[in-house]
Amino acid sequence: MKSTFASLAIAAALSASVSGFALAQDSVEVLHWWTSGGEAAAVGVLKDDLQKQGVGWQDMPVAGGGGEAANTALKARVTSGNPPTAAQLLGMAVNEWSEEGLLGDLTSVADQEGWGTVVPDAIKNFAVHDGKWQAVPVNIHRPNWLWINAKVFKDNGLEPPKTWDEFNAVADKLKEKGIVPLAHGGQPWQDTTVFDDVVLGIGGPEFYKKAILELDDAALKSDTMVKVFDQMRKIRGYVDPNFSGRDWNLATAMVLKGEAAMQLMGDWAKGEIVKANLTPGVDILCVTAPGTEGSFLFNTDFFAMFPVGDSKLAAQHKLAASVMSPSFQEAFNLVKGSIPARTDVSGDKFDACAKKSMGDLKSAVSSGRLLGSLAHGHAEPAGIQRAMFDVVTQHFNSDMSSKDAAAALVTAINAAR
Amino acid sequence: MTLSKRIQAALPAFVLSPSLAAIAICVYGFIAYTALLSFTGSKMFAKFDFVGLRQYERLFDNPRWITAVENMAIFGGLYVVVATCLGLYIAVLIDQKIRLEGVFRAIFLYPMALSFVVTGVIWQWLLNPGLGLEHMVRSLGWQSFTFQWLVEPDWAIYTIVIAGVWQVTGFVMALFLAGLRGVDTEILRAARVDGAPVHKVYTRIVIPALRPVFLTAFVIEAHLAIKSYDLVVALTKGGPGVSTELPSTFMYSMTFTRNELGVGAASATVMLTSLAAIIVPYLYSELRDDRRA
Amino acid sequence: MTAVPDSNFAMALMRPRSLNPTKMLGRIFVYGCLVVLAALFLAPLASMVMTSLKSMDEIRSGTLLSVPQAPTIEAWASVWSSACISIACGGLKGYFGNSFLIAVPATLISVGLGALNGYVFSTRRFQGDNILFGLILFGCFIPFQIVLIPMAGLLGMLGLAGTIPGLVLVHVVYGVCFTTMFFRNYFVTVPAEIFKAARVDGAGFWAIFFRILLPISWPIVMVSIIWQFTGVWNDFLFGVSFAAGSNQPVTVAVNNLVNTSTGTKAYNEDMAAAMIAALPTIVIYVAAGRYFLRGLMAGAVKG
Amino acid sequence: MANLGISHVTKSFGSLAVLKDIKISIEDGEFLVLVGPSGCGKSTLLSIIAGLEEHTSGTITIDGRPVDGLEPKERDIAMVFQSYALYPAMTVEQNIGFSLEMSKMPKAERVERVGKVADLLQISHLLKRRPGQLSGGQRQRVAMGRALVREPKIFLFDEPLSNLDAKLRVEMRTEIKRLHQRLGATIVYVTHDQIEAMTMATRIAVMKDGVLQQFGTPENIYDRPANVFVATFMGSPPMNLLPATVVDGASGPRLSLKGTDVTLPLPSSVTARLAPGSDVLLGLRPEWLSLAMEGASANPTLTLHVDVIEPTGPDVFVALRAGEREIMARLPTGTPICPGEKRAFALDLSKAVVFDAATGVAH
Repeated sequence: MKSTFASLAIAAALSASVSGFALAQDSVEVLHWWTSGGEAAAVGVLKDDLQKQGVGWQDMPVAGGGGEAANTALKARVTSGNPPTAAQLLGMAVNEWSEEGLLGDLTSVADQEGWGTVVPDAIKNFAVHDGKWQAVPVNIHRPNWLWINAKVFKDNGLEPPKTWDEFNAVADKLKEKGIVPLAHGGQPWQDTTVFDDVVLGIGGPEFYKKAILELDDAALKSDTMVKVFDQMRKIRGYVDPNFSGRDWNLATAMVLKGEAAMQLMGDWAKGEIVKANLTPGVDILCVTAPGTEGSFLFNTDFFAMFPVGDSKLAAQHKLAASVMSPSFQEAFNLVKGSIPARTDVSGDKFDACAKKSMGDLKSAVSSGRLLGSLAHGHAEPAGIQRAMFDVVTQHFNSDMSSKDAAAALVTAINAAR
Repeated sequence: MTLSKRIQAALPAFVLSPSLAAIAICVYGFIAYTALLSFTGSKMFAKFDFVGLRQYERLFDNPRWITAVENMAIFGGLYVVVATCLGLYIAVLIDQKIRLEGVFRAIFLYPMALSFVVTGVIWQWLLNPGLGLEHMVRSLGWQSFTFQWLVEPDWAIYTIVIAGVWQVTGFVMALFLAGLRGVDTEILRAARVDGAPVHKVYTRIVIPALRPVFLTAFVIEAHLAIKSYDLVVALTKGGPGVSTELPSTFMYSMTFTRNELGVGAASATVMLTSLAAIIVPYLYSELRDDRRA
Repeated sequence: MTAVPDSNFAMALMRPRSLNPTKMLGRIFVYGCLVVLAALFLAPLASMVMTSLKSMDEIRSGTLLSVPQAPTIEAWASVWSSACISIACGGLKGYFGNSFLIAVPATLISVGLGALNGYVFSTRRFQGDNILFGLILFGCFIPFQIVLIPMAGLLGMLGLAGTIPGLVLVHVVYGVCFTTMFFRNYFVTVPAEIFKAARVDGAGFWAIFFRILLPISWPIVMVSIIWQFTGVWNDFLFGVSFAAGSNQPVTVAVNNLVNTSTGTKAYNEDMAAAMIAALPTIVIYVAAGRYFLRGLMAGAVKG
Repeated sequence: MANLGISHVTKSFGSLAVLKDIKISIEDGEFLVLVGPSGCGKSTLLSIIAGLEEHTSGTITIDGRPVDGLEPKERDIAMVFQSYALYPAMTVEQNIGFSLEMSKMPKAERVERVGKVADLLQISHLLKRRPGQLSGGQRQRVAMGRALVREPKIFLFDEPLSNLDAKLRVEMRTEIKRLHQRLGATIVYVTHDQIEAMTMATRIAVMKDGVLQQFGTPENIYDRPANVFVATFMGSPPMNLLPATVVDGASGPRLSLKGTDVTLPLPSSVTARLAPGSDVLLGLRPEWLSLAMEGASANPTLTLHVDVIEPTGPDVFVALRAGEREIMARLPTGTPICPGEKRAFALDLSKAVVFDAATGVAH
């Protein structure tokens, strides 16, 4: 009796797995961490687009921790010799996978479709290695936004701050009035998102390049960096006591409800704003983070392509081409809240914030101020990036002095190298 | 020997061999592989460029690891002590010939049934000052009540202890209850005749008789503590700052998030060694003389 | 079916039924402690259930343990059959099935193998048997994070990557360490003369196992099944690493549902999802808790 | 039914010898009791006969056929265990029929055989019960039934009565003996209880420390113990051992009892030539002492101090004292005797045994 049941269960398990594997020849399996809300809708856009071309979509969602669990799953898949057709990766991760020689080659499609001319170089550098296109950018996010509840500011007669000093002044006033100045979630990546803005805002683009992108010892130890940490300490005083571990969207909700006045967050916050039936740029103002006007921090989701058998190559190429098509880039980013990764897409259908983003992108590209975000994996490889997270978040959550923090940053980076 | 006898004689080996082979590969093979990797400069994937003890130096130079080890001591110590005491206490209570014993047992046991995804979601809520306990008590009228362990770097590790203890205590209780029910009644009657009060009977006779159960409970708790990973990830993700980092979360993040496979392997090797230091003496004492002739 | 044996102590310690005041106070103390502790242990579950029955508006305004004003099972219904996880809007029910397809065979196979291993270890003496058993026991304690990558490689070699049989295999391998321990410790308590009698009666290896040992092993079979099923059902790490999208177990699906990075948090749905994922194991613990205890008494605990 | 031969059987675990060169053989239908203190190797020997353990060297034959290396089931034996070893999950019927089932006997025949055995043992009404629902005596019967049903060549009993209370033990003893007589079966029975050995056996093998001390009929063992160990182990109260020295007398050697000035003639059983001056032990069973009738007996007498009197019903055990030495006598109830008296006792030397004081071996 028991054994019959067991064999039935095994048979059922086998058949289930076989059917799971029985993909149509023309299908793609995509590993990503966009499981809900606008993200999932955006994936739906891509799926529909491919379906029209007769390419099936095998979903492999793994949510959690900005792709950490997905990264584990991806490593397991690749190690087992069964990589997905494509996987969502952030910029530096594409570099790291590419250096391991584990990515496929899209150059033929890229040449045919002329991607080279429409993608900004700073982004192209992550997608192209040794002259080979290995990943396709889906979007451009801008993390250096300051979101402001317009009503709170108006009621209190405040102007959006343009520098960190102005920010401090505004925040102090808000604090006096009993309003939480800054909505924040105490997670390492959120702490570092703020840190990015402060480094760029206080040190300027050249300092950001030297300290964050080039990890120049002198810059990291400089007085400017000490000032950056001083400002971080100030900001710690502007967040409410319950910030620890809070998800970013809960922080956004605080701004939407007027419990807090501002939030330093990427443009994905727009999804929350729209969902709350508010208008970005009107109810919730979008201004560049203090002192960062003219610079454009970015992070981009890529679909990195893995080497798949010849039989699946056509489908993979169709996926890549689809992702890069102007129509998809427009449709996807309208849903996702970001802006297209190619610069030749019209911004007509986008909201005010996105339009500003697109404009700022163009000028940042021409002035060389399009800079990869540390918090979002476009500045340093994971080991160094996380080591820097450690210092930033530890400083933010303790009474470590700014000098010690700057020194710890250098030590941590060297240890991780 | 006839063929059928040979088959009979070979059966035990035949029965054991699949499990032994699987364990040889999937436990010891993988441990050896990990130990090997800890001597290499592996980053994202395994690379066999040997660097000697460099990864161990990096490991012990890493303040995060030091924090993780310190946290392990705090968490492990409290977890074992509190769960053992509470589990024993509940077991003694339940053993007082109470009504609805089954219901109480089920209530204390059910947390064992929950996965960390679930456990984490609940406790994150309950311990969050703005949403959970503090909020609730305040809304009941006690406005000055504060309970902010989850967000205080110095206190967050204790929230992990709370959730961990909550989850494992039922199991410890079950162990002790099973042990209590195995204690010879004669001794207890004798103690009663000698005029010992109930609490003395427990402290002087019953609990000393449960020594083997303490040992079993200790080993189970200790290895759960060292393996604890899910709880931290679900509850605090190692924060605030790095204040709830444990060796297991450190190892995971090094290996999978930071692409520092070598350091991750070194930390895993250190963890396994300390685990072995606890388990091997236990196994030795368990297996030495409990075979029947 | 025998119930859990009655309390030794109570029987030995209780005086004849004369309830003097001290005695009464003692009983009140015992029940008082139990009720308080039970309430503390139940609070998380209660808050989950109540939250899952509230609307989002009510959650925002109330507290965790407030009783829902207008209970609704909408969240449960949605999570079960229509909530969207990425592009698939079929709720958890498909993944629930996956979990059964993983947990049932993995449990049965590992319990079966463990029973046979325990049988061999407890009845046959051979050179190094204790060392071998100790080596298997140590396997219980291996942290799973360290085996992920090499296991992925192994599954790939076996052609089981991303499949449910692959996951079953992984759970069997690490589960067998526990089940072997359970059964071996149980079987050594069976009197040796029973095995001798069976041999004299002409019973072979299999007849002794199936006819004589297995019918008296149900307490430990229950412990092993509960332990294994719970472990496999609740697993996340192996599930997320080794299962391809459509084969993911329910824990991974719940994670995908709950751990959104940009969606709004629907706490009622999160709690309902967590509850749904936890139901089978809770039911097992509650329904079979007494057998769990019996099994522990019968062998898992040395006392 | 069959004879059993045990020749030169040894068993050792590494350097530890548990059985040393055991030689026993019994005829068809005999009731052999292996008796000895715990740890003497009797149970090991039984296990070896059963095939549950392997011996290191030597040969076991059943019905003239060597069975070394054969599995228990191939030896055509049945065994009753000390703890009964009933299968807990099976009913009485299944327990008894299990071996028949294992030998693939058709069900109908099985049921009939089981029924017959159950009738014989008067346990027919228990057939549907499980061992847990039976009393000790009932379990014992089921265990016997399990052995009987196989109609084996040899029955093996491993201390089957030691878990029963005194009354049941006596009843079962008789019952086993009755079965033996009725079936004419060959039986090997292990016990540490010398009364069981004496009452049941047709042949007794006394063992100690893995060595066979004596093998013979109960009478032989009782009356002519081969050494001091057998003499004291068998019989209760044990045989009195009186230290003595061989002295020359007018009509040959005599025994001079130490601590007294009494000399006794050498018992007729002594065949060996005893050198004068050698130390011996004179073995006297308690019942070989009797109150000396005034001048009536030809037997030599010994005057002893009466210490304690223990009535047992039919007999009276009397603890006597000769100097430091204690001597037990067994007298018929009603013998006029009081503690504190000094009385003369007649010694029946016709059965007395003389042991070498140094080696303990009977002369």
